[in-house]
Amino acid sequence: MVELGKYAGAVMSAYGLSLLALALLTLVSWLQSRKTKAALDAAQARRDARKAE
Amino acid sequence: MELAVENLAVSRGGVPVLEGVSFTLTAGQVLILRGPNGSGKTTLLRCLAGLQPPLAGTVSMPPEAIAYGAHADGLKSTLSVAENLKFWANIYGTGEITRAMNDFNLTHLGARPATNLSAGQKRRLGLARLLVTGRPVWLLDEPTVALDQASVKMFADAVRAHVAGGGAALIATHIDLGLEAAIFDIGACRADPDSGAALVGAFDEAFE
Amino acid sequence: MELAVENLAVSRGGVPVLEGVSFTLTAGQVLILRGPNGSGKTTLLRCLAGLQPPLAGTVSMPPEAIAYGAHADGLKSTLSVAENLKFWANIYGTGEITRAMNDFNLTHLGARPATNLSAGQKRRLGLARLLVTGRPVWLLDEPTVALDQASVKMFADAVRAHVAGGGAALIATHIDLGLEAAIFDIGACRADPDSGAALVGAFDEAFE
Amino acid sequence: MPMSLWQYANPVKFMALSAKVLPWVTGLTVLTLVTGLIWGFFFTPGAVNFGTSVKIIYIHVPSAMMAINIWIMMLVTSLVWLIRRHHVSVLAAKSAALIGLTMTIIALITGMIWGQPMWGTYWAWDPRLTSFLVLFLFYLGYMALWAAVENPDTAADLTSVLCMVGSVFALLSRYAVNFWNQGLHQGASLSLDKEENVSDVYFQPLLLCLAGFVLLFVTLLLIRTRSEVRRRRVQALEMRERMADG
Amino acid sequence: MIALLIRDMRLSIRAGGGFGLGLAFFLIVTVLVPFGVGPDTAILTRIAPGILWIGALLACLLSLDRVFQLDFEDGTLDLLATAPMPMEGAVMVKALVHWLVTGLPLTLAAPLLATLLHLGAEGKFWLFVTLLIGTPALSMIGTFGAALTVGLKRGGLLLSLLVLPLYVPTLIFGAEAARRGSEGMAVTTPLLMLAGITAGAVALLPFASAAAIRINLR
Amino acid sequence: MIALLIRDMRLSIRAGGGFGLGLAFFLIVTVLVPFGVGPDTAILTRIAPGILWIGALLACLLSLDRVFQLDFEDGTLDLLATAPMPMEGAVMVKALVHWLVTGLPLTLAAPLLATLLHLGAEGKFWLFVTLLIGTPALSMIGTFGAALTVGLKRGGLLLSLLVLPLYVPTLIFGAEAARRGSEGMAVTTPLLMLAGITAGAVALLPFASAAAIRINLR
Ligand code: HEM
Ligand SMILES: Nc1ncnc2c1ncn2[C@@H]1O[C@H](COP(=O)(O)OP(=O)(O)OP(=O)(O)O)[C@@H](O)[C@H]1O
Ligand SMILES: Nc1ncnc2c1ncn2[C@@H]1O[C@H](COP(=O)(O)OP(=O)(O)OP(=O)(O)O)[C@@H](O)[C@H]1O
Ligand SMILES: [Mg+2]
Ligand SMILES: [Mg+2]
Repeated sequence: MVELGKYAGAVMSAYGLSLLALALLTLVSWLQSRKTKAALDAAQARRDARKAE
Repeated sequence: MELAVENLAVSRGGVPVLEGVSFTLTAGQVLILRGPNGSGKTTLLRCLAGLQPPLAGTVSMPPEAIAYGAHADGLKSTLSVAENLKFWANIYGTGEITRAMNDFNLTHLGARPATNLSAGQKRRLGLARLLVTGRPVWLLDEPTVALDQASVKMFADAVRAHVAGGGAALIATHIDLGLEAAIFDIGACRADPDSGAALVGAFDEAFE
Repeated sequence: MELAVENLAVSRGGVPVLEGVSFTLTAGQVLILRGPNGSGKTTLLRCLAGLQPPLAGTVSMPPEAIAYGAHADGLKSTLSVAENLKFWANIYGTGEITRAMNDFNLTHLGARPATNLSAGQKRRLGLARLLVTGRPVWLLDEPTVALDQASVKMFADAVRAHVAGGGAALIATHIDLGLEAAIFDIGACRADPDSGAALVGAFDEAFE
Repeated sequence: MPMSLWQYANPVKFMALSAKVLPWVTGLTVLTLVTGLIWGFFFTPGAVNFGTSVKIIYIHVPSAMMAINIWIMMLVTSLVWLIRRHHVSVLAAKSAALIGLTMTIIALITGMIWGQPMWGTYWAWDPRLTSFLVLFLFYLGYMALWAAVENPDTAADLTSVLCMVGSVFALLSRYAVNFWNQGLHQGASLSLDKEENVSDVYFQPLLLCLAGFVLLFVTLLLIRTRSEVRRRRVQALEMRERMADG
Repeated sequence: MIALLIRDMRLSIRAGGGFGLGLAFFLIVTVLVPFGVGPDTAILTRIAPGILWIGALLACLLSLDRVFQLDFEDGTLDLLATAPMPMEGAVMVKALVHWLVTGLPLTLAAPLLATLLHLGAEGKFWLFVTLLIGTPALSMIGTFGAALTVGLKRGGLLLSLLVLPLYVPTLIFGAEAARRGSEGMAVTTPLLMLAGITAGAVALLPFASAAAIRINLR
Repeated sequence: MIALLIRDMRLSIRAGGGFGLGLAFFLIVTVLVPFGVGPDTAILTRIAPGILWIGALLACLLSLDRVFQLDFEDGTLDLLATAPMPMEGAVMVKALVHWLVTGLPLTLAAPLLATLLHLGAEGKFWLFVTLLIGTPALSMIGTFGAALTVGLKRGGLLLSLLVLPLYVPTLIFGAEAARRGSEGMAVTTPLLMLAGITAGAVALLPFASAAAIRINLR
């Protein structure tokens, strides 16, 4: 580990919070991507079914 | 003067509602617009009045010739009947309200604030607005809502006088107004979801 | 169960509008309220619904037995059709909305936000509310406004089913609903400005 | 048919192309960002005035720069929508907003945490800090407007107009705030024309982190824009369903 | 009544309405103050508890006119008045929802925003406590004002005018307690008074509000 | 357009709405501040110009959601859009009326209210001048925000969120000029900037606002 001295708290919390925010953003984006993909597939399937009628 | 609509397609809230609407309305004519609830009468009238652009098709007449009477009357409840009417007369540059007040039997209510009118009286005031616009083509959306039979007759007379003077009127209504009029049913113009108007300019045009 | 109104006098905005209104409405009966615009139909219904006290006279039935359908439908534009109806079902403790949705042909619109309905669809939703109140007496103020003919029939059927089940309905309307109903015309009950109800409880009673 | 950049404004082409490049950009992002941050965090010395707290710079500066640049990108794509009506363009602006907001928050948080040891306070009404707060509000307002309007095309038009007008006022407030208070914040030490640039020890990992943040933005933007395109397509399909059953 | 609670919560969250935005307004007022009075730290610290209390109060106030107005305009209030639910209950629910979507989030956010005005840790704590005790009174009193003005077009500003004087005692005791707390002085008396106001408002005002609504519908 | 001007003025005065009440709100905010921050004269004098500017800004803000909303709800806006008048003109008139019924009365009242906060004669003069120059920008910018949110239910708080950051430069220059004036320093630069913002807003924003309304009606 690097020696951070008296700034350890500041540096660690700055990195921690920032990485947390980025991770959350990525997670949200990824989950949304999955959700919309599923929704699109479902909608497309419904439409194909309707067209087949 | 002629309102010619050709192959019009319109959408509401992003959903195409009508396509292939074609009709002509000439001076001296009344055309009744029929169609069940939710078929798109209001949407069509809003489009003709210039409030929303069509998806496709052409309208021969600029909105400047058209007076639109919507579901809502645009009355200000704190203004008196005469003040409400006078305002529109000034906006349209005609300035004269006596005849309109007379024709819709509002004269004795002139000084009453609009909030204290009954539903039918409010509607009569909303219709009187048409007379002060001085515009030749009237587009009316269920104008007789809340009117009693005497008032319906009064309204029919006003329409008759208007077309006799070279005007024209397109009226969406569910009831029989007792007017000699052609009927245009938009039930047949429902937009097909998988082709035609539904695709023109829509977001997912490229997907199909 | 009987709604008996005796010698009722009512005022609107401080002005006495009707006096000497008397009629009875028994279970299984429909009564149509007629009268020209501004004659006081809305005022009478509001009074019977308990929203405003009468100037004079008696009403035999407490407002708790009454479901009131006003000019406005009280829909929340951001809630879906089903949510709107469910809310009223819960308020009235009935909780069940499927039949109401069916009877007014709303099932396929269930998930649509109320703001995206056409005028007639909104009205149908407003009328469906009556079914979920579970109350025996319906007071309706121009219920068929904006409805097309198919929907008017649907409404008439609902009323018929309601009275067949022991309910009753008092309906203010200007059109012919095709119901077997007695007619009560309030045109004759206009308050006389210089006597009678106009004075009861009015500010200047003591001056006369 | 002449080939041009505009063809990727076609949602189908965009989906096809972005699907191809996405894995590569993602890989590159992880590589750059991880190297940059590890280099900065573990292998740089403390600085004279800042001590080891200088390590915060590897997050603070890239996020601050991105926060501003993303707004500018949104302005450009909004204009493209208003002028050429390309849906993908405005959807990209919509997708970028949340990324921009996160960057703004990160810059603010790291700055505040850094401020406590350096200036003895979490917050000062320094021009740079203040204009970031205003930027934060602009992002919030932009996103709130998107959320509040139901019709997607109406929302696109309104938010684009807001973005244009907002940019002018953001510039104005930047000037206003400068005029109002001289401030505590560092000047621009990254500018290339300056003699006294930060020494290479800090500069090289910082550049790498900057590249990492840009790549991260591109990756997330692609993912989010793809979601938005799909969502929009689902909406269109649902509308067809509504039309089909009246 | 639970149905009404659920519906109103849903409406305020759905519309993107009450929830985040009351908070956003509070944030923005807090931010504007330094823009107005300038960036001097000592002054900002000194006026922080008072300004934050005023900000919370205004954020509450701004959202009041929607408590009944929308329901009145679309006719729901008429229908509710004829429904099998006491008007007092409906009023309580409305006030509760107003507090849940404005008062509570404001209270939670206040300590964070206090940082912008350089308020110390102790000051933040007391600010939080006083807001937690005081905001229910703000919602209750505000609901009463909204009931009085329901049905008046442009009632919004009249509503502010009616309600603000009623808010004065709450504000005085709340801000005073917060300021004393931040300066390390005793806070018992103003805090008790504040709690008293809240208790009184919750116990009595629903009846007055319900009466006001019934009169306005007539 | 004159007809619209007359009608809107009449509406705002008749309803007991805009006119007296914007002013009353301003008064009450000014009165609340001493309750919130305590009665210390030196501090009140110091923060007076800023607080009065913020008060004026909030009073403007509060009345914004009525600029178009009422006309939208009762269908007037649809009818106006089909009337022989450019939407830009209608927007200008709306902003002008808003200024006449809020900005102008506020400006006239500010020097009086400043007495409550112990502001000196010179401070009052500059407060008056800056408000006179700055409030038209507030009305114009606010009208733009109102145009963006017309038709949205519960648009009120969203409107505040959109408009407040747009108000920041006006507030900073206005309050700064007033403060410098009250302390006897040179005011030319901020005053020129303030005038520039007003001129720019009046010249350009009507187009943006009219576009927003047309989009919203579509
Ligand atoms: C909330 C507080 C802060 C905010 C919003 C903020 C914002 C910014 C911004 C916008 C930049 C410019 C990035 C660019 O070049 O475009 C920047 C750079 C920088 N900040 Fe901060 N900052 C904050 C606090 C601090 C603190 C407390 C320090 C350290 C004492 C600091 C040190 C730096 C340094 C060294 C740079 C790089 C300057 C340069 O090379 O351009 N910042 N910050
Ligand atoms: N604001 C809106 N957003 C989205 N969809 C809407 C909106 N208003 C109406 N619709 C839908 O658009 C279609 C056409 O509606 P429109 O109001 O034009 O019907 P209409 O013929 O006027 O019916 P009515 O006789 O009931 O007034 C309907 O299916 C309706 O549900
Ligand atoms: N809010 C009000 N304040 C004062 N007077 C009113 C108010 N509303 C209606 N009036 C007046 O009271 C009388 C009765 O109105 P009411 O609304 O009961 O008539 P109605 O029979 O329902 O008419 P309609 O068929 O037009 O709906 C009318 O003369 C009307 O002008
Ligand atoms: Mg219609
Ligand atoms: Mg009636």
